[in-house]
Amino acid sequence: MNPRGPSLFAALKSDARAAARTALVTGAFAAITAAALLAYHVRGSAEDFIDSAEIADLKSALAADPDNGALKIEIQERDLAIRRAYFAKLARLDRGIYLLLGGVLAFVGSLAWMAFARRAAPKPGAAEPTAAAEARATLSARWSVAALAVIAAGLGAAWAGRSDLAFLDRAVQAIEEAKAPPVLAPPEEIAKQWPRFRGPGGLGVSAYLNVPAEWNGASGAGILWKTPVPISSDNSPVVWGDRIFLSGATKKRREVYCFDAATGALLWTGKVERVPGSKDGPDDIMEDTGYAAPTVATCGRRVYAIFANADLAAFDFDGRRVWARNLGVPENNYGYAASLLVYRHLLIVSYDQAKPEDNKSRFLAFDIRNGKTVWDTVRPVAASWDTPIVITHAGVDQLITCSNPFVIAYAPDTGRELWRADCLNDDVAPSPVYAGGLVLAVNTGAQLSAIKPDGTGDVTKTHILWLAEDGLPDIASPAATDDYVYLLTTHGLLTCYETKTGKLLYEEDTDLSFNASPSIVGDKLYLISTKGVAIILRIGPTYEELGRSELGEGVHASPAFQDGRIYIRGKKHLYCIGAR
Amino acid sequence: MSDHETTPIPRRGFMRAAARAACALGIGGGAAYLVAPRTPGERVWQIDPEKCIACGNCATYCVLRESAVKCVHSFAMCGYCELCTGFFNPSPNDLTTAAENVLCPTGAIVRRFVEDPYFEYTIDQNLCIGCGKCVKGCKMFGNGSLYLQVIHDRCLNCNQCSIAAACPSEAWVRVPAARPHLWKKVT
Amino acid sequence: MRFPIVPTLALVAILSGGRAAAEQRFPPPDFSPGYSLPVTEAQGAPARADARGYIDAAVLAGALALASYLALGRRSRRGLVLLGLGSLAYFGFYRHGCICPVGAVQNVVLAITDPGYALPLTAALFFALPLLFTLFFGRAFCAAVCPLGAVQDVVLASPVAVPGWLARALGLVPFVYLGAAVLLVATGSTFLICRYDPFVGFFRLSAGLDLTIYGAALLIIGVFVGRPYCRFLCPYGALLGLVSRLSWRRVTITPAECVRCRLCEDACPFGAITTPSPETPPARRAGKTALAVTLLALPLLMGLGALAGRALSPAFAHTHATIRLAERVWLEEAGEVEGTTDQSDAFRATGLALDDLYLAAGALRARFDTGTTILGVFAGLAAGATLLRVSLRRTRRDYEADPALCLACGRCYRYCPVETDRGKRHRKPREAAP
Amino acid sequence: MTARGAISTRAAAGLIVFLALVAAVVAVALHDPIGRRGNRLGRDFAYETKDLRPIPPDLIRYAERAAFDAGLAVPRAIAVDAGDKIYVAGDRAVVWFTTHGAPAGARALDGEPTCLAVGADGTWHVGLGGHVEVFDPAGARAAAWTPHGARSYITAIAAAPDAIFVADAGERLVLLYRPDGAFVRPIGGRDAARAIPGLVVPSPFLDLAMGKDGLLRVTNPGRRKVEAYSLEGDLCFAWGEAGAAIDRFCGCCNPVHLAVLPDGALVAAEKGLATVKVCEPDGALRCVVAGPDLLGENALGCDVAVDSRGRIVVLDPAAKKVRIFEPAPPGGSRSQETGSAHE
Repeated sequence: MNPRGPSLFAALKSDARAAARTALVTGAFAAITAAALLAYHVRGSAEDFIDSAEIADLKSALAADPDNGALKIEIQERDLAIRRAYFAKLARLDRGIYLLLGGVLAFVGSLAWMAFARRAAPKPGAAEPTAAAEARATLSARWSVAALAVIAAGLGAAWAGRSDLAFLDRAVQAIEEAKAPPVLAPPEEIAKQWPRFRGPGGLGVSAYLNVPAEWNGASGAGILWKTPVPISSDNSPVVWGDRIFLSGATKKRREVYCFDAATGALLWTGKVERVPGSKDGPDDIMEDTGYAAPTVATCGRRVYAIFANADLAAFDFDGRRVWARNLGVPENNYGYAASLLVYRHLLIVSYDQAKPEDNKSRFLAFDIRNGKTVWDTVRPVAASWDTPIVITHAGVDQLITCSNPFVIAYAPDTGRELWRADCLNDDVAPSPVYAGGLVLAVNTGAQLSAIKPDGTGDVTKTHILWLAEDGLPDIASPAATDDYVYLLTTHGLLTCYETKTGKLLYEEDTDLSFNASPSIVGDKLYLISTKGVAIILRIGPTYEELGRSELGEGVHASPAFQDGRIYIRGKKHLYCIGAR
Repeated sequence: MSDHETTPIPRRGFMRAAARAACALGIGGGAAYLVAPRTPGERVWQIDPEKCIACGNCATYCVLRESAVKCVHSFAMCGYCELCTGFFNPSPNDLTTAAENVLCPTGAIVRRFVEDPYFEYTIDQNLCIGCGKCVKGCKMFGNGSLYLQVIHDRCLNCNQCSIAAACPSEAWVRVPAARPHLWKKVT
Repeated sequence: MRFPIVPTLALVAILSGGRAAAEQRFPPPDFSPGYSLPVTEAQGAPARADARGYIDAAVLAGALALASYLALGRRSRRGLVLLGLGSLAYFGFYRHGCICPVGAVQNVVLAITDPGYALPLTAALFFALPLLFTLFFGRAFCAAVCPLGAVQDVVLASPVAVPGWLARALGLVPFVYLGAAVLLVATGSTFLICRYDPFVGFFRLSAGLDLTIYGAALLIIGVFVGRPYCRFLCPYGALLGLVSRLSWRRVTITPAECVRCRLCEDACPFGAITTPSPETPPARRAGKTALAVTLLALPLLMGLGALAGRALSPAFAHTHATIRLAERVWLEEAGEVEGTTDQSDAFRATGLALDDLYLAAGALRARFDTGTTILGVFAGLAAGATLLRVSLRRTRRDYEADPALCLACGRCYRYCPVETDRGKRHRKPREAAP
Repeated sequence: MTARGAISTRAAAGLIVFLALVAAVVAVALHDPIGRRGNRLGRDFAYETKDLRPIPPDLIRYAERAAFDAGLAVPRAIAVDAGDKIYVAGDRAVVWFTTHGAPAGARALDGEPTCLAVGADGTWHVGLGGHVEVFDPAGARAAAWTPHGARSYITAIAAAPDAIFVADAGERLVLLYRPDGAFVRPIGGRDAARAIPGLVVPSPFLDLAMGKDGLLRVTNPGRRKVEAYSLEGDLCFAWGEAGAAIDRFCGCCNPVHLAVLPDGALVAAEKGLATVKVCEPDGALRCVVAGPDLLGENALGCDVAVDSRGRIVVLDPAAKKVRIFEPAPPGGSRSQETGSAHE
């Protein structure tokens, strides 16, 4: 051994400057290698296999131009080039990583060398530990634990604030709700509200007698408030407690609105969008029908809406969507228009479509809790635009439906047919009514039929008490008391029959045009024209006009009557008529 | 705790020894208990081909730069199609092995003529990165004879497979190491 | 767990697999003689779990024994450094840092909570061996066997002391991390420790960019702060710290009687050297009051922790795939999001009922509610215990290594004049020549 | 080192540690272990069939008029009898429905059915894997034929008054039997002398139907063709080309099911991008019944049958439904003429 070796080595070993320079050089090498690798990693990824959009583009170009030989060759060349670049890159990455590893090792080694060369002789600390210092340390340790807890709490709060499981509450709640008996409003409560098209029974009869008979839209007299409705549609207001519900739709947007009965303020807008299976449209719809002709319905806890594209949705009273489904656009040449109705825990939907022989018309009942189908009955009828009613005759609930060519009664809880009468024709838009123990069904193509609803099977020949053929309406539904039946045509002809016999009592041409159905308030009949002129008549055997009021805005929807108030949907606004 | 000086040291030492013994028994016994009573043997990660949706995560979420998941081919299930939808684009320009017709982005599938009208397709495992593109093509139109499997001489068998954590269809399962593959079987 | 729906999935797969089975029975083409079906690629490739695992366990046991001997018997810092480099090379770069004892904690928890999971012997040994060695010889595992520790020890070039109070507080983090990791395994969510292992990507030379930055950042911190992962994050270190308090033998700074020269005071980069008690003790009364207050506050802390943990339950629950899937599907069904994901598509393809998914998620949430509450109580307990330790006073006459904090790295040996003296006497003549 | 030097070293260390800490926190926050960001593979790695799915709307000249649940876990085959009753085989049973889809009866089988044919006289022929069983119109088992070969796998049967054609996908042959079960001859085997290239059947889908012109139509899925054979087994002509265009057969092995309309046109069903289309007897595309937008993407293939009124009855194995299609004006299913009373 060279005797000078060890001493040179020892000298070098404690040469701090040499160590520092080595550390500098090796550190710089490692840093540059790392930076180059990183840059290579970031920049190179565009040429990577991992991002090969170029080839995909070329391939789709070739699909459009399958005989382009140049394109084929270009694809082959690009493919080869990308592949070569990829493997070259992998090789370079491999080399680079080992270079980096070596550099880092050398750097760490020289750092250790430097630390060794610079090591100072151990020195005792400045001062002996004292009790005061120890107490200070104890205190600051406590505070630091507290500070850490505060920081952790802050971070935790920020984290927790970003995620909640509200969806799970609602999902599990819905499952449990579907298992538990449904929560339903009592019938006497329903009778006080206006939960569907034409009120509690669908008959257009007000439960209150104290409703205003005079107002003026131009002066604002008798108008409590008016509020704009975002999307104009022809469905009618529905009222439960202090909430008023409407819907509105265009070809692409479908919305449910909730207004405050006290002020008219729009409380919330429920958007019906992204329903599984839903499509916008349909295209070929009649403008007069629009995309939201059906009136919404409520059970007192939720509100249900259906639109022309057969999107069916349920919202709770706070505007949260509970469920939604799409039934598939029905074959309906004017556009879907039948309103919804809630019977106990069932939401009953008229899904009539096409022609009778197509066998495509159906009635469906959905569980209001989760939108699952409870029953589904196929009907031998055509498309229809009227809204069914549920009557209780002799203690039996019957769902009365009208469509060319049959009036059919079903058991509303099962969808089982009870009876049918062949007395309709063509397009049926007026809804049936029930008065004096008779079901009254009418449309222009046929006649007004008074049917005793206590038969079974085909009752056409046995249970039709009388027929009448004058003043048959095409849109507006009839209004009837136990004594009088009123028919109102679009062109303003009002016809009055005696309910028990079908005897024609009078015909009066009002010279107005009507879409809204007539309504009954005590002994008064309310008619509202498409121009917004309301005629109030005395119900009786002769035409006796009590007054006229003008809203100053067109009206196609039927009014809703509540305690001292009438809610009318104009073409653009929702009006509340009543005394302050 | 300034009773240090009056307490005989042995008492503290004895308590420590007892605690230590208890601890040792706890750790050793616990581990032994967990290992002993149910020894179905070692487990390794594998893909259930019936659940796999060939989403492509296997190619990128493996801790290895080149994934341990690769395509395998069950020849007994293969139709030996002339127009293999696992090999060719969905609408190939021509039935040749030129790049513009071939589905596999890494060119890992080898097509070989056997006899009219049959062609054999084998996977070059050095090139396959486990993206599952051919798996989709084969499953959609064909017999599903191409599918993804963990290749166990590559798999590190991590504690929790990082692809499994990113698998959208819960297709990753632990299987006995003695039978580490979930082959689609011909019975 | 993730797994209540798994048996159902399997059932559905069996029920709906009829057509697939028919396809599989279908005969392959009738080739001319001479062609035989090739063997499916990788058919021959065996799983490489078994033997390797046992070798690893044997190497681990050997390394632990050697480390204990080097730290306690030989008292050789140099030996520990070399062993650490060896462990880094073997367990780290050669075996890619997997399986490691830090992660094995999770396997053990999974084996306890999931009856369908069999704990591999290797994982059991990796979990138990370091604990047992620590129980008898202190944290020799941390000193020179753990590759995560070794890589940090290598970069520690310019140690800066972390103030004691800060180290105390940060020392709580590993316990919370451990608790969270146990919770996430017990609920079947994920292996948190493995997912956020900072250095395993380096060992495999294939980390993603994010984890590379994370690991590099820890190493840069580690140049100045001794072993930041081991001291302020490592959940297994928290366990080892607890166990090492009971250790039979452990590192002593001086091999013989301490002469209280105070030279070793700054020797430890991990703040593990405790100073002797001051000559004049502080007022005993104040100390006792503080102790009593802390004891009384302990239940309060645990209660607060429980509340905080409960509040974090939804956030923790989102780590679980089933909860995330249920949320996604629910949002899709409710129309609150556009389109579908691979996850929701795959779920729908199974044909399982939505309600079952929601109920499974609901059951999981209940587990998370309980689990996070327990985690909160545990965190409160850990904080209280730290405060108690701060308040407890014990008379120390010498400079000692805190058994919980000492990583047995042997750096302090060089500072002790007693050691140097003894070393000179024991050193071989050839080395002593110059 | 001076005190100031020590302080500045500490400050520098503190700064570096702080910056590294921030980087670490950001990196951890960005880490995505659960696959939220998807596979991050380029476009060339995506298997895209979106471009192949759309069908020109004016080609769709059928509309779905009804659909009902088959009530089977794995429905496999469908047939319509002379009285338009609809039969569905699957789940080791045959179930039948009225022409409107009301359940009308069921009969259990000894094995898993693979195909089904109901002849004009009401006799059923059911393929049960390797062999055929014959049932009288009342559903009583009349005969069980022995398998033709060891690998026989029956995927289709067509009953003519004096001949029963059996598609044996396993043997890759069509087998001609007399109604009493006597084997007459194989059809479709490779025969260079008669210029028959042979049936290529990569998967258990081989269908046949008796054309109105007296020629037997057989699918040759591996060659993406439909072949017409005489009863003597001569290949008269073949048509069909591979390709994604709507008038071609897409994928590796299509078409998979055939039926014949009353006017002689062929209904062909494809798997993969599930499509049902109507072709003239010579192969020209007449129109499309339903495409993948309606039937989905699946490798199962929809069995088809035609009733006496020309309605096309499709068995959708993914939805487990029977779907009934009727001719409709192109572009949609809306009926155009209705009453006119509405304003």
